[in-house]
Amino acid sequence: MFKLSQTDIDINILKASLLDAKAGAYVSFEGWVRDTNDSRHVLQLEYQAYETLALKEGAKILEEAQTRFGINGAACVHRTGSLQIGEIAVWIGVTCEHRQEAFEACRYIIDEIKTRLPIWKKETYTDGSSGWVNCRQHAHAEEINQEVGVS
Amino acid sequence: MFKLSQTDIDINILKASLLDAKAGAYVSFEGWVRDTNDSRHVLQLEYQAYETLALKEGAKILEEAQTRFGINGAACVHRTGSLQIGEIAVWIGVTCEHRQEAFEACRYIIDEIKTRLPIWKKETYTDGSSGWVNCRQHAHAEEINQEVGVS
Amino acid sequence: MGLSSGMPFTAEKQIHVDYFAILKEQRGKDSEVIQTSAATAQELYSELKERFGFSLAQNHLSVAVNDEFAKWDTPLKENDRVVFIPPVAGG
Amino acid sequence: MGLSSGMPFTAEKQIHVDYFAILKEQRGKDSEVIQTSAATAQELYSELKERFGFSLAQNHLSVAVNDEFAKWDTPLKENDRVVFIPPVAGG
Repeated sequence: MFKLSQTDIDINILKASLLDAKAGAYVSFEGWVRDTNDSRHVLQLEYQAYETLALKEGAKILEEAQTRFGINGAACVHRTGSLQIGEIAVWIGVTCEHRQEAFEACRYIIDEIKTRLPIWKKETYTDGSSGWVNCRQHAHAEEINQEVGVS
Repeated sequence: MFKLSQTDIDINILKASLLDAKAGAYVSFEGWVRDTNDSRHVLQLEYQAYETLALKEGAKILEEAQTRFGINGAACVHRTGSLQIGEIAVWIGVTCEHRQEAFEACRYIIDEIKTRLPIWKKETYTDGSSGWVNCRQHAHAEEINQEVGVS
Repeated sequence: MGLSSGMPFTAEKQIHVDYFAILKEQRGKDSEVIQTSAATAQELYSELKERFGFSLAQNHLSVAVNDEFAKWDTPLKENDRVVFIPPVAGG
Repeated sequence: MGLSSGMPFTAEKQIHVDYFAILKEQRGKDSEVIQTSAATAQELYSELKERFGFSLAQNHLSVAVNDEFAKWDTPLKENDRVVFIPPVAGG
């Protein structure tokens, strides 16, 4: 079960959906909004998602984890909209008979979420500036290229 | 913070103790009581701890994780007494700036807990039999050795 | 017969484009319908980058056509929905 | 002076032993005080295994003396607290 949520993630409900008397291990990951990123002081952030594709891709990542690691269950919710410091940006829960596969699957899911899910993060800093994470340095690299005449 | 608990583990309170605006990743492990172990149907189980040493050893494991992986925080609670299917036998929570170290530290802690903590598990099966896990096969191996005359 | 069956001389077509993140900011809107003769997603991005001054080079983007990840040389059809995907930052 | 300062000819001493798990079951109690001349933890386990019919071989156990993991050849002193640790099964 992969979901996007505009509001606070309620972990107890999500976790209840994974309860399973055959599962001996439950591994969970949460991404928390930190007050600092790359030494800049973060005030708040905003996630924007390409929802239709994000839902498809998220479900696909969970299926891949299921197939690769033979886990019992997996679920993931990613927040969208405006988030404050300390809020949960993403929650993942994995159940399995044994712990090794549960750890590996949970890690696989967050790694893939981070590289494949069409979701973007805009950070607003305490100095009033803001920017889309990962978009700036690329844009900047290109500006530099243009300045030195690289096409 | 390492604890033993005779009663249900309240995760929300434990997790609250780890909240940290500098932490971007929270990884958690729970060991759940399964209805089956080694193809035998489990009815319930009992954990017995050598408390003084278990508390020392548990705290030591958490300190080791802190030193090795540079995590922000770690906590663990292990149940003692009688547990039913689906109950949480052990809970571990780890926070860190980044996720890789959080996963590795969490896995380190549960691996060490399983091999070093002086805690024993007695399973009672649906057929009415029961036994201390890991003690039987050793005892049995020795009986066999005695039968064939190995000292 | 080829000419009468919907293959005009100009391959001018209507494409729905959705914008996200920095592209949305740079375009100042989140979607629009573009009349274009671009044959592929790649050609369409070149055209729009030029027209709207997008900062990101194509090699930093992915593209989705009709809500599936697609190759840049995917031929575009009338009424396709195209989304250019800036470097993601989920999690 | 050596003789009068608490070093008897027989090294008979009093040791507190706590039992857990299968040892507790096989002994039928969770602790007791043992009078023994065993010089080390290893000698004490041999003695008790023989006396109470413990099933576990010493090489499957660990031992703690005064609530710290200890080596089997640790010399035992009067009033030491010894715990033999069967294979653990936490988590």
